[in-house]
Parts: sequence; structure tokens; C-alpha cells
Amino acid sequence: MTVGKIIIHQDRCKGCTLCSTVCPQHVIHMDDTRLNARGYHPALFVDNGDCTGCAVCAVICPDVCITVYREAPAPKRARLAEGAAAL
Amino acid sequence: MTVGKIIIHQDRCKGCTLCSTVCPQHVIHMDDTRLNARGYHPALFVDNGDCTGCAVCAVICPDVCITVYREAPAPKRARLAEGAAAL
Amino acid sequence: MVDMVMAPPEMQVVYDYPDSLTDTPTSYCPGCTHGIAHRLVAEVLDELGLREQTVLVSPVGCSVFIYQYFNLDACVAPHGRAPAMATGIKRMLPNHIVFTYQGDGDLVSIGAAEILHAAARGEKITTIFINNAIYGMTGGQMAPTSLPGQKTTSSPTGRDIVSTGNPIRMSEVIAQLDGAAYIVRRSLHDVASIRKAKKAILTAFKVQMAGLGFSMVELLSSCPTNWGIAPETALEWIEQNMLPYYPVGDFKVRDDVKAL
Amino acid sequence: MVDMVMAPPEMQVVYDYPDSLTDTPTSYCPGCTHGIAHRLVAEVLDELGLREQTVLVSPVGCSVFIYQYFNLDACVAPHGRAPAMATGIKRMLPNHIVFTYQGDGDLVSIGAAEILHAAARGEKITTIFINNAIYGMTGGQMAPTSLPGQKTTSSPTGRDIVSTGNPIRMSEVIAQLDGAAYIVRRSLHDVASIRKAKKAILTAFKVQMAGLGFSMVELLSSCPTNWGIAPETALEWIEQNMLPYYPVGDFKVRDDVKAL
Amino acid sequence: MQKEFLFAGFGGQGVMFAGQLLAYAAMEEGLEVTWIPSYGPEMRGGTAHCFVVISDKPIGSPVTRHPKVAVAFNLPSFTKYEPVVAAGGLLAVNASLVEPITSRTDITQLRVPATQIADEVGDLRLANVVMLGAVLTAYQALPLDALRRALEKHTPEHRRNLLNLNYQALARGAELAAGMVQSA
Amino acid sequence: MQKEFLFAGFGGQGVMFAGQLLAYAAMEEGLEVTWIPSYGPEMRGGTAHCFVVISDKPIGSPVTRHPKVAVAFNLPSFTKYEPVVAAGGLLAVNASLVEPITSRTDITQLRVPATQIADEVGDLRLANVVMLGAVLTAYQALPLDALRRALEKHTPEHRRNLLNLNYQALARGAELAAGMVQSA
Amino acid sequence: MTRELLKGNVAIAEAAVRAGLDAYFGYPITPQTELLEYLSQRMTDLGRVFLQAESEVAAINMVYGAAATGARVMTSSSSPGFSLMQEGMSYIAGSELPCVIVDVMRGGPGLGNIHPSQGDYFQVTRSAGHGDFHPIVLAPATVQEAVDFVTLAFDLADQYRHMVLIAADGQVGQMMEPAELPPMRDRNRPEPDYALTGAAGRERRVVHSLHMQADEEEAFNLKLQKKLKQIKKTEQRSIEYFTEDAELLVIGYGTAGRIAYTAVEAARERGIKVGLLRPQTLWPFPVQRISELADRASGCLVVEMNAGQMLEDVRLAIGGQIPVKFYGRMGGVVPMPDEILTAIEENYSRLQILV
Amino acid sequence: MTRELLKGNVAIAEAAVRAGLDAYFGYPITPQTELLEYLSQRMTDLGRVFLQAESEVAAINMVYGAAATGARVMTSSSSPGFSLMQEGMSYIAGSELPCVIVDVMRGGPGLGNIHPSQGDYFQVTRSAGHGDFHPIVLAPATVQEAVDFVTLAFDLADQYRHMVLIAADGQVGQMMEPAELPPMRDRNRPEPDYALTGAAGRERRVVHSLHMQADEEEAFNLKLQKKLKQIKKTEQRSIEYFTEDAELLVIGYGTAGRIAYTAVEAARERGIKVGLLRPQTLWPFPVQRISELADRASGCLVVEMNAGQMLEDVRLAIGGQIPVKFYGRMGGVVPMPDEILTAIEENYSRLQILV
Ligand SMILES: Cc1ncc(C[n+]2csc(CCOP(=O)(O)OP(=O)(O)O)c2C)c(N)n1
Ligand SMILES: Cc1ncc(C[n+]2csc(CCOP(=O)(O)OP(=O)(O)O)c2C)c(N)n1
Ligand code: SF4
Ligand code: SF4
Ligand code: SF4
Ligand code: SF4
Ligand code: SF4
Ligand code: SF4
Ligand SMILES: [Mg+2]
Ligand SMILES: [Mg+2]
Repeated sequence: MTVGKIIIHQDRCKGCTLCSTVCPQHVIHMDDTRLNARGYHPALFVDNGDCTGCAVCAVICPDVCITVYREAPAPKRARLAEGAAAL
Repeated sequence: MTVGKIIIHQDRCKGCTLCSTVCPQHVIHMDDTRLNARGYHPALFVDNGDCTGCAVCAVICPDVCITVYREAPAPKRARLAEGAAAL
Repeated sequence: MVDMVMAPPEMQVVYDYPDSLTDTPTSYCPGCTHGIAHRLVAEVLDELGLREQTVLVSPVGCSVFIYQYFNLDACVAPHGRAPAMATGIKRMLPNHIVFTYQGDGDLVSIGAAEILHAAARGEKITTIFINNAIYGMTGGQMAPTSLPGQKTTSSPTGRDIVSTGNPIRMSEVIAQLDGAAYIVRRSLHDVASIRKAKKAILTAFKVQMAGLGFSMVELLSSCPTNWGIAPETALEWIEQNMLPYYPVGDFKVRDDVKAL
Repeated sequence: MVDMVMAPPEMQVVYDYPDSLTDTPTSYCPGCTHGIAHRLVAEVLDELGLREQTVLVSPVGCSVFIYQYFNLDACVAPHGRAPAMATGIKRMLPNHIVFTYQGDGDLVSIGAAEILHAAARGEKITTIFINNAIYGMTGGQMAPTSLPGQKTTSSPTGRDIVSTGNPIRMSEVIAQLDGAAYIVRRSLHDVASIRKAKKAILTAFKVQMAGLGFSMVELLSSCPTNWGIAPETALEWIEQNMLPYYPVGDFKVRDDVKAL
Repeated sequence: MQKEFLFAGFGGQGVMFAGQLLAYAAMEEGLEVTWIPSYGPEMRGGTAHCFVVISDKPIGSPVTRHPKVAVAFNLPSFTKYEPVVAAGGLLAVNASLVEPITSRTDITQLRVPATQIADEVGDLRLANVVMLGAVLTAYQALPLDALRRALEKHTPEHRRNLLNLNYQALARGAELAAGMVQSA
Repeated sequence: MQKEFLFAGFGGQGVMFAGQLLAYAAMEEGLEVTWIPSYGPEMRGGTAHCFVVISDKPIGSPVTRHPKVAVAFNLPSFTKYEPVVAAGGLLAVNASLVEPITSRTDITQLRVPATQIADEVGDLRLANVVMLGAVLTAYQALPLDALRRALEKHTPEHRRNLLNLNYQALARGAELAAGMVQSA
Repeated sequence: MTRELLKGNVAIAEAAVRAGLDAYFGYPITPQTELLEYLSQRMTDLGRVFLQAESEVAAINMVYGAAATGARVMTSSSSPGFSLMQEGMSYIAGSELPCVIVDVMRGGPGLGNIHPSQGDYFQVTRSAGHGDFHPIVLAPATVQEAVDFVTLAFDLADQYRHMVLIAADGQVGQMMEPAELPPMRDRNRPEPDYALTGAAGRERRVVHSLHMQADEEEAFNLKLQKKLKQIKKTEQRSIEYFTEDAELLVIGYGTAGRIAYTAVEAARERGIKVGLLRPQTLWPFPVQRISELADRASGCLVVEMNAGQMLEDVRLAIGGQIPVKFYGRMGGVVPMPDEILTAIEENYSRLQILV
Repeated sequence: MTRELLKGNVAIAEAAVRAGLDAYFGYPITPQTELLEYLSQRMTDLGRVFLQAESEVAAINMVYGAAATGARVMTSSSSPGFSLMQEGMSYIAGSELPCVIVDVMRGGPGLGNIHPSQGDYFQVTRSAGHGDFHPIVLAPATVQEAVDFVTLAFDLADQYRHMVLIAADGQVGQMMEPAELPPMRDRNRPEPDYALTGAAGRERRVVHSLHMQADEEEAFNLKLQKKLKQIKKTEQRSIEYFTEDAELLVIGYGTAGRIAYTAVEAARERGIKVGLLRPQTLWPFPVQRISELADRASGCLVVEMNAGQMLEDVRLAIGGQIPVKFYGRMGGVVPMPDEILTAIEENYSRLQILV
């Protein structure tokens, strides 16, 4: 069952490849088949169930393109504080 | 017999008193009786034979007013090097 | 805020866009770690609840447009003068949070006097110092922080230390000043380092909130464009070339900061 | 040269006016130790035989007229910019000796960036840095080196370190820089100290002659006029108040300097 | 007569160099020429463009509001510059990356699958030369040979190994345009 | 009528304050007045001087080349300013420190042993007030009483204990000048 | 009210305090230092902000920052220090922030000396930094006027969101004269709509001078020029003496103007029909009054303590209507009334020959 | 000789090398950075001095120092950096040292942008620092002219012991055009008599701008003014097109001037009697030619890339003889020939009505 999931906001993405390099589950690929409106090959999330929601992709993304979701119920702290906790 | 001797160039002197304060032989007094052309009470060398030619007065004089002489034959080094040696 | 249409409703958001950023896309080159630094600062401001009481002072450098990216009251200082401008602001708004964000050209080169004196005065501001060993904005000239032998557009055969000296380690210099309460260097070259960088930024702002003095976090940052390498390689370059010369570390953590 | 008419012919001169000084009387106040510093530098130049290959860069400060007192090719830099001007000169005359003579306002305050960068570049110049904890020439305003609580015309109730920070120990700061080969602090408050100061100045110029990098001698100096005390008391003030805050010492003596 | 060219595309597509090559060629032909880059907020990354003006008389402005020829290497450039091409002018687009077709009826459109051709020639970076070949065939500002000589003379050292491929790219672009011009 | 005074002497002789006192007195009398110090290369240590101009009309220049009254507290000041006193003017000198006597026949010289009198009154620093008393008696620009009020009002806190001595100094200067003026 | 004997620099400082000065940042330089020294105590006593900056470059940027928070801010300097402020001043102009800057001019160029001069006229009126702008420039001739101009400066600065300079010279700064100070003004006022105060409960605000697109920058420039045009129309100020029937019109500002007054008065006593116009605003320059007076006069004499800088403005105002002559002293030399009188006489007699 | 396709900034740099540049000190700033970058390699290769300074303040003072040794020195910057050099420039002027300074002007005020502008006209011509002086200012319109002016700049600097500015704009700096470079010049020349080289076997020399006594400073100023007057007399330069029978005289310099040329040419084709004078020296301003041409023309149109700065110089030169109109763009906007053509047509038809 899917534990984690990310959404990549591809229009913001500059195709820098950093997220795909760091993802321990190798579930982010660069989409060589298309350019986004800004002229970059965006990153693409391969939702094959391997994503753990570890958020390291989001931590390294310089363009804040990635939102990370996880199944486990979130702890009490507010949403953003959690984001921080992920650091 | 006189071992040391100084000449104070009183026209340069600003009456700061530093030489008279540091002279270990107390042979420099401030001349309260007259003002030099620049309006200062100049320092006055009291040549009573006590001067040792130690040069500390010259070392502290901010206005380079003092030439120091000594009887002992000067070592081989040139005049100015000696002045330095006195430091 | 970015569009959320695709959000899976059954899951919890664990990492999202910070409130302290606007949704304007940045003008940085792909993979430039300026963007990471922005995000970290924004997250810290969010967490500390400071967004509405903070004033940002932009430098001149690639991050000159930072005022467009942060959802804060902001201004743009002349090249190098952000610490002076921040001083003017902080003196008028002693209960606000004022921070500068400066590049290495801005902070170490033209603005050396201003940062030194802001630190010496113990100005209660925070400085995020992005050291990418180059003048990014103007096209990759040598910075005082460029590494020995580093090729730049104004040292095309590599930085000659005989003529230009060794790079300046500014955190170490500033740490000498009494007014500096918290001076540390961190790196942005990998996820673990980024996490540590954020902690340092958090502390730096807390130092300011507590009124303890000047706080600065130096961040080793990449400039893939002017280094002429891919973003990923650029991160490796930080690790392999910058870290040995610019060790991460705490150069000044005053006792009152430790007690925080 | 002063008049020699009274010289007793049977005795040997052991201390006399240096050749590197002109016979123009200085405009310094009585007892101001700027004059001592001048003499020491002149003696060193005489001893090293450098008079005819040296260029002096005057600062703006009480010693702005120093070019009248030294029998050297000389120029006057804008306030604080002597290290930059000296850099321009030295780069053109790499085999000459170039030195700046700067006050604490000049060097630590307005000229902080220029001295820092000259040192960082390892500019092969020598700086004589006169720290009298005050702006002498403009009438006694607070300097970045003024002591905590020190009364000046711009801190009439005493320097408030909460608002203005603690005084900057510039030698310690500059010693951090790789290009700095020889950075020491000496004092002019008594004869023994003056002798040590001269030795340091000698070394500093030797460092330059050997092309080893930037050398600087900080000299704790008096300003009886603006401190509002007698010259003798002023020397005591150095000892009692400045020395504890500004310890004399060698902050950077690079190995190649030690080997000199 | 004055001939103005606008080259626009992503940074890295060789837009600036394409313009410079044209300028070199014009100079070698003894003509007056200016080349000028344009900067914008898009400087970091983003798009880039440059102007080339060729004339037999001294050139006043190196920039024009309505160039006779615009060469769009990507979609944003197409969108931005399509409206400004002078009436009767030429709009050349890299058809490999730009889908839309101009709706303007007062200009000629030249659709060159430059990236694709470059790929076929053997190096994606040659798209700019392909475009030049095509453009100079469709709008005969200079003999193609001048461009060939410019390539020969001004290809930077580290790319000289590609010189022959460059000539090929030029020829392919020219061929294609010749076909299209004929067929038009 | 415009009355100009020049006060000159060593720093520390109270030259500046003498001028200011006169200016205060003039202001209290409802007159126009300016006071201005002068700086020179002699600023560090050395001599100092200031100008005071008193008038019943707006004052143009606070500085004059040929003041009506010059007060020389020391020899260098005497040497420098003796030649510039306006014809028919007054040159007051501190006779305790200045020996030479003017050779000018077109001015009045007032020789006041100010330092000596001040010493007698009880404080060397009062020489400036002695001079003021003498000058204002010899050249009646203002009633002495105005100066007394100015002293009362503007003597700085830390010197208020000397106020009575000040009055005495003023009176002694005035007496002396009165005698001289009579005897002249 | 009571007149006090005040030194120009101190008077300016205290007047600023009373006009509502919130913060002062500056660096010592003769002949303006008393201004800074006075405020170091006074502002601190009042619990307001005083900070001695590390340099003039820092000072002007502290002013920039403080002004951006909506505060009433001032700095002061003298010629070399003023030169160092040019970049910062240009940024402040480009951000349309109000502030007051005092330049107590001294002899130059370079280090020069500390004597009174008007050598910075071009710099204060024409190019207090790169780019297209003019600060409003007030030129006091007396200590009283210096006091009055300080209040005016802060008001104009606020009214136009613009930089106002007080261009004094060493004499105005160093001289003591009786002057009357205004009462202390209430500093409370509504937060200006540009003030950076933390974006609490409102849209964030941005203060900057950056417009990457040329057309945006031009739009800003047009707005700025419109404001300057309005200021030109409404803020020209000058003061006149004996101008009703003047055949020779003398024009001088600040110290040169007040000394010229003595000369003009003396010339009148000798029956010379001469009048004086003393510009109080150097920018906007009082072109309107000058061209009106030039209509009636048959010659003009400009007096300055420089090589002839305002001279150009006078020529522009007069546009060849009547001959414009110049008398100037430089490098810290203050002209004496008799020199100016001689110049007046010479020029007057030349006019008589022409007539 | 051969023409090369050269970028303005690079052309200036190489021309300086060939004119005998001994040392360059500078700090990067768009749009002049290529100049510095080019020299970083070139000077080093030649064994000459190149140093990237820590700031423009440091750069100008390095220039000051190097010039004091008798070297041929140059720096370059753009508007904000140029503002920072003002104090140093004033010192250099006060020390009468030769040097060459390039200002590649950009949109302002403040940070502005990096587009071409002429917004620093006042600053370069009027007040490149406090005190009374004017640098010599050369304004190239083409890359070739930029090259030629560099040699001229060094020669004038040496001849007059004076500072020479090259006031270019972003377009001249960024544009590539064919140009011919001069041959490499021998750098050997006799040591100038002010050069600080260590007082060996001669009287010591002193370079400074300090004259504590006002009368000494004035004497220096008089000497300086005399030199400036001489320069004014001999160094006015301009170039003319179609002026023989021009009824409308267009005046524009640099980029604005060259674009105006296209417009004037087009206007001539439409039968409009219009001519162009393009000032090549902004200081000294070519007043002589302008007033001669104004004698024959019946109207004048000034074109600038600013709010109207040279406009004042034109007005001063023409002195009300004929109406002077203005067309300007600001903030980095470069006018197009058609805009200027329209302005010409409008003004011309207005003249026809007047005639
Ligand atoms: C006074 C001044 N000088 C120079 C410049 C040009 N300039 C803009 S940014 C910059 C350097 C930026 O380098 P850095 O601070 O390291 O920032 P980065 O772009 O690398 O993030 C320079 C030199 C300027 N804008 N103003
Ligand atoms: C740009 C500039 N700012 C300010 C001044 C005024 N000024 C001259 S000397 C000086 C300070 C001198 O202090 P310091 O360097 O400590 O030397 P000191 O007189 O104490 O020996 C100042 C502020 C100036 N000349 N130039
Ligand atoms: S959250 Fe972790 S596993 Fe999931 S995509 Fe991101 S890096 Fe990969
Ligand atoms: S890290 Fe961000 S910008 Fe880079 S490829 Fe991934 S999503 Fe895109
Ligand atoms: S030489 Fe020594 S003993 Fe002689 S006067 Fe000087 S200090 Fe005194
Ligand atoms: S130390 Fe020198 S200046 Fe001072 S009193 Fe002695 S001789 Fe005079
Ligand atoms: S130039 Fe360098 S620092 Fe600037 S945005 Fe690009 S990668 Fe980042
Ligand atoms: S003011 Fe101070 S530093 Fe200056 S000469 Fe006088 S005592 Fe020396
Ligand atoms: Mg950088
Ligand atoms: Mg000092």
C-alpha cells in the first residue's frame, strides 16, 4: 500500500534533476519527453507505491515544487511545523 | 665627570613634560619662567653632571627635540644605528 | 500558494509551500541553491510566526529579486549596504525582526565594512550569507571567496593567490567581534546539510528575538551556471572543493546563545 | 636637521634626529605620541636605508600632515582609503617600499573594507596603525576603538556598548586573514614599550622587503587633548585603560616571518 | 538597404552565436553591421535574444521595433515576437519546438524543424546553424558562402572539430528553405 | 554702526569664550551680533582666534579684514594682527605676555597686564575677562553691565563658583582702562 | 519668543529635533561636526535614535533604511563625505523616500580644507547621484534661516516624498548668531503608506529602485519628473533687497548672498541703483523672479564662493536678456563686502557706459 | 588595416591596452563588465597590472595611487558604481593626476536597470565629485569612436594632467560593430615630474589635494580653472551631418546621437531641412559650433536618453537665440529613429508656422 506520495508542480520545475538524484526510492524521473512553459524538462513522479514520503526530494528542491503526503496520521503539530519536522 | 649630556632644541619643544618625567636622573626641568616662540614652557636640561646619556628622554620626546651625547667612545656602528641601539 | 487540485484527500501533507513565500517563481537558474536557502528562511519565519513582523533587506546580486519571493515587507539596499540599511530599519523598529540576505560579493567584497560594523555594534539583525564563491549576477567574476585556482570570468586561468590573496573566510573574521552573538557556517550541498542549515537559521532568528546581538548563518551555496557545471555536480563541487576550505562549524556561539 | 651649534665636540652623539624626517615642526598637540611613532618609523627607514625607495601614504586624521614631516615621496589618501591607494602604488612599484600610516577612525571605521582587503590580498605594504581610541582631528568623537564608557564629544555620557557595541580589536580581526604576514600590537606609553614598538616596526618593514605579505603594527597612542588630560596622565591612561582591552602581542607572525 | 534580424530562444540554444555569425559574415562582405544582445529580467536562465542589423550605410539604431526577420527558436519567443515582425517580413520558427502557426497574413512564415535536422546532422547544438542556412536562403541578405567563411573563421577553438558538421547543417537548412520557397 | 572685534591668543587662554561673552552681551542688548571662530593649520594646539561683529542693522559678513578692535592675548597674535587693525581702531594687548609696542601711529594701543591682574584676582584663567573689561571701557561698544549680565547668564555650570571673581576681573580691567584712557 | 545665541550647526540640529526628527545617522567631518555632536546627547536624552555610522556610505544607507520605515530622518556631512553619499542618495530618490541631508560645504576639490565654500553647488542641484533627479535644495544665509529651513525641509520632504538638502557652508555652520527656535512639534502622525513596518494585516510593501524592464523604469521616471515639475512650479523661493528700481541685479545665495547684501547696501549709499536677489531654494531655482527682475534690470552680477556654478542657472533663467557677470572666490576664501562693492561699482559703471 | 567585429566594452579595453595602459583597477557591474573581464586576461598576459578591487571606492583610490606613480591608469564602471567614485575623483582632480574613467551608463536612479541610458550627464560633466572641477568627457556613438576616443583620452589626460571620462552607455558597451584598432603603442616615456618613485637623488615629491590655508587653496583653484579654460578653448569636439542649410538643428550625443542620425537622414529624404550636430566632447561642450549653427538655424531639437540634461548646455550655448525643444526617453529606453523623426517633423512644421 502506498505510504507516501508527492505532487510535483511541474510548471515551477526547472528540471534541475536534484530531486530525482536524491530520492532514495528512485521514483522521480526527469521527463525528457516534454518541456514545460518555461522551457525545462520537468521532474516526474512515478507513483509506483515505493514512495515513503520521506520528503528528501522536497528538502532539496530549490524551487519548492514538491508537496509531500504521507499516510501515517500526522502528529498534533500544525501542518507547517510538520514540514519542518521533516527536515 | 660628566658622562652624558643632552641638547634640547627648545624652539621645537612643546612643553609636554614627558622627558622631565622619565629622566631617571631628574636633570630635565620645565622652564616655567619663559615661553618659547610657539607659546610653550620648554624643557630645560640641568647640566649638573648627573646625566648618564641613557637617552630615555629622547626616546619619549614626541617632538624629536633632544640630541643625546655620551662620553664613552661610540661603538663601531654608524651614528644613527647607535641612536637606534639606544632604543 | 501553489495549486492543490491534485492533492490526494486521504493523505496528510508533510511538506508544503511555506506561507512566508509568495508564489512568484524565482529567476534563479535551475538547481541554484539560492532557492533552497529561501525556502529554509521562509519555513523558519513560518514556524516562529514572524511573517507579519519581519522586514527583509535584499542585496544586489542574483537574489536582488528576493523581495518578490518573500511575502514580507521588504526593501533593496545598494550593493553591499544591506547591513547599514537594516541597521536604520532595526533602530526604528526595535521590536521587529530585520534580516539581510547577502551574497559573497555583496557581503565580503563591497560590503565588508558594513557587515563588520553591524556585527561589531551587535546590531540585532540576522544575516543569511550565501557564499557561492562567485559573483553570480554579473556573470561569474571572481569573488573574494573564490577558491585558489578557481576559473572565473575575471580570473580565466584560475584565481592567482599571489596577486589576489587567499579567499576570505568571513565567518571566522566576524566571529572575532564581541557584538557577534551567533556566527556559524553550514552547507546546502545535501539533504542532511540542508537540515542542519535550517536549524542554524532557526537559532539565528531566535537570537534576534531574544535581542542577544548580531547573528549570521553562512551557507555554502552552488552556482551551476557560472561554475559551468550541472546542478548535481555543483553540489559535489561544494562538498569536494568548498568544504575543505570553508569548514562548516560554529565560529561564535556566545554563552547567552547557548542558554537559549 | 636641527641646529647643531651647541654640540659638545668631545662627546659622541648617541641619539639624534633621523634623516628620514624633515625639520618641519609637527602640528601635533604637546605630548601627542603621534610624534613618537613618526620618529620610530623614520629611524627604521634610516637604519634599513630605505629613505630613497619608499612612498608614504598619509591618512586623513591628525597625521594628515605627515607628508610634511617625512622626507619621503608621499601622498594623501581620502579618509580610510590609504590601503587602496597604497595598493595602486605598490602594484606599480613592486620593488619599492610602500607604507600607510593610519588612525583608528581612518583604519577601523571608514576604511575597514580597504584595510581588510589589502590584508586579505597579502598586499606587500606596511601599515602603521595609530590607535588612540578617538577621532583626534575632528575634535574627539567616538571611534570604533573608544573604550566602553569613554566620554567623547559624540558620546558625552560615555560610550554605551548596548547601542554602539564593544570596541573593535582590529589587529585580532586582521590576523584572521591569510594574506596578513605580520600583525602585532605595541604601545607607546613608556620607554620600554616604545623600544619594543620600534623593533616591531623594523620587523614589519623587513617583512615587506622580503615580499612576504601584509604587515601591520598597531600602536596604542595618546590623545591628551581630546582625552582632556595632561600628556603624562595620558600615558598612564593608555596603560591603565587601553592595555587591558587591547593587549600588546603578536597576533600573526607567519612562519616565513619568524624565519626572517 | 537596411536589413534587421531578431534571434530569440532559450539560453543555450546558440541564439547569440547565430546572430554573431551573421554579423561576421556581413562584415566580411564589407557591409555595415551591428549586433546587440538584449537583457531582461529573464537574464538568469530563461530566454535570450539579439538583434543584427546589416546595411550598406552607417547604421543608426542597432535595435528595431519591427525587424524584417525574426527567428524564434522556442515557443515563448514565437509568442513574444510574432506580432512585431515588419509587414512583409519573415518569421522563421524552429518547428521542432514550436507548434503554433502564425495567423498573420502579411508576413512569410518559415517553419524549420531545426532541432530535428541538427540531430540528424549529428549534434543538437547545430540547430542555430540550420536556422541560419534556412533564413539566408529565404531572405537573401548575404550569400551563403559568406556565412560559410564566417563559420570557418569564427568557430571557437573547442568547437572546430564540428566545422564540417556546421557546413552540413548550413546546407541542410538552406536546402530545406529552398524547397519551401520554391513550393511557396 | 558696525563694530568688529578680533580676539586672538593661544588655545586655552579663553579667547573663544571672551568673544562669545561679548556676543551674548550684545544680543541681550537687542543688537545684531555674529561670532565666528577661525581655524587654520594651527588648529591642533597653537593659536586660535574669533571675530565678533556687533551692529544695529543686519550683519553681512561676520569676518572683516580690518577689525576696529583687535585683542591680542599673546605674541604671535600681536605680530599677526597688529598690521590689520583698522585705522583709528584699538589694539588691546595682554601686556603680561606681549612686550613689543605697536609702531603704528594711526591706532590706539591698550596695554593690559591681564594675566598679572587675573593672578591678583585669584585665577589665571580670568585674563580674558580682565581684557574684556578693559576693551569695553576703552571702546564703548556696550555698557559693562551688559557683560556682567552675560557672565551671570552664560558662565558654564562648573565655573559658576568663579562668578564673583569674574565680576572682579571685569571691574579691574575696566578700572585700568579708565585710568589709561584718562591719562592718555 | 526669545532669541538665543546659536551656532549654525547646533541650531540646525535643535531645529531638526523640534521639527520631529526621529533618527539621525552621521559621520564626523569638519565643519559640520557640532551638528552630530549636539545630537549625540540630545537625541539620546529624548529617547530618539542617534547613531554614529562607520562612514558616510553607511550613514546614508542607515537613513535609507530608517526612512523606509516612515521615520523623519536626517544626516549631515561636508563635501568629501557628501560625495560618498551619492549612490545612496540616488537609491533614496529612486525609492521616493523623504529625508533631510545637510551639506556644510567646505573648500575643495579633494580633501581641500575646512573653510566655507559653495563648491558643491552643481553636486547638490544637479547630480546628487546618478540618474535623473534633483533634490530640493535650501540654502540658508543666516542661523535664523537655517533654523527655519529645517522645519521647511522636513515638511517638503514629507509632502513630496522627496529628498531635501540643506546646502549650507562652513560659515553658516560655524557662526553664532541670535536666532529663535520653533516650539517642539508633536511627532505623532499617521503611518505613511510606504512604511515598512511588518506586513501585519495588510498587503506587504516594498521599497526599491529596481525596474528591470526599461519601460517600467521609464514610467517611474515620468512619475518622478512630474513631481519635480510640480515642485519647480510651486517651491521656488528667494528674498529680495532694493530690487524695485535696480539697474544692476546682484544674485548670491547663502553666505555669499548675505555678504553681498552689505555691499549692495553700501552701493546704495553711494547712489548706485543696485538690488540683490538671494535664492533660498537652489533647486528649484527661482527662475521666475529672476527673469521678471531681469526684464527691468540692465545687468546682472552673480556672486558665489566657487568658480561660477549657480552662474549657469542664472544664465539659463535670464537667457541672454541682459549681460551676466561673475564675481567669485574659491577654495574656502570668503569674499569681503568691499570686494563685492568694487565688483558692483565696476559693473555698474560699465552698464552706465552701455546705457 | 583590418576591421574586426568588436563589442564596445571589449573594444575600449583593447584600445586602452594599445594606447599604453599600465594598470587597470575595477569592480564588475553590468553593462560594462566585459571590459574588466577582457582586461583580466589581457593585462596579465602582457605582464601589466590588472586588479579586481573590492569595490568602486577602492578601485578609484587604486587608480589614484597608481596614477601618482606616473602610470597610465584606467577604471570603468556604470552609474551606481560611478557614484561611489565621486570622492576619489575629486581627490584626483585636486591632485591634478591624469587617468581615464569609463562610465557605461545605465537606467536609474538607484539600482535602476542595466539598459542603456544617458542619465549621468550632469554627473559626468558637472560634478564628478565635490568642489570646482570638470573632467574632460568624451561621448562615443560607435564602437569605432569608442576605440578612437580611448587613445585620445589617454593623450588628453597626459597633456593636461587631468581626468578624462569616457561616457558611454549600455548600447555602446554591449553592441558589436566592425572597428579598426590602432597599433600597439610603446609604453616607454619619460617619468612625469609629479611621479612618486622614491625620492632617490632628487627632491621628494608630494601628491595631495590639501591646502589648509584658504588663499593657497584658492591659488590652486585658479590654476585649475585656468587649465580648464584652456581646455574649453582648444578641446571642443563635435561632428555634423547635413548642417549646411539646416533650419532645424538636432543635437544628440552617443547612442541618442547616432539614432538621431537615422532620423535626420529620413527627414532629409522627406525634404525637411534638418541637420545634426553630435557633440563628441560633453565637457568642454561644443558651444562654439552650436552657437554658430544656431545663428543660421531657426530652431533646435535636443535628443537625449534622459529627462533633459545636455539640454541645459544647449540652452546655455544658444542663449535664447532660437527655440530649443527636447525629445527624451528615460530609464533605459532607447528611442527609435521613427520617434525622433516624428519629433523632427512636429518641430519642423512648428518652425514653418513661425517663419
Ligand atoms: C555599486 C555597485 N557595484 C557593482 C554592482 C554590480 N553587481 C551586481 S550584483 C554583483 C555581485 C553579486 O555577487 P554576490 O553578492 O556574490 O551575489 P550572487 O549573485 O553570487 O548571489 C555586482 C558586482 C552594483 N549593482 N552596484
Ligand atoms: C570622507 C571623510 N569623512 C570624514 C572626514 C573627517 N575626518 C577627518 S579625520 C577624521 C577622523 C580621524 O580620526 P583617526 O583616524 O582616529 O585619526 P586621529 O586624528 O585620531 O589620529 C574624520 C572623521 C573626512 N576628512 N573625510
Ligand atoms: S518523498 Fe522520498 S521517496 Fe517519495 S519521492 Fe520524495 S524522496 Fe522519493
Ligand atoms: S528539484 Fe525541483 S526544480 Fe529540480 S527537477 Fe526536481 S522538482 Fe524540478
Ligand atoms: S639622557 Fe638620560 S639622564 Fe640624561 S637627560 Fe636624558 S633621560 Fe636624563
Ligand atoms: S619631551 Fe620633548 S617636547 Fe616634551 S617637554 Fe621634553 S623636549 Fe619638550
Ligand atoms: S547565476 Fe549562479 S547564483 Fe545566480 S541564479 Fe544562476 S546559479 Fe544561482
Ligand atoms: S588631537 Fe589628539 S591625536 Fe591629534 S594631535 Fe592632538 S593629541 Fe594628538
Ligand atoms: Mg556570490
Ligand atoms: Mg584616532
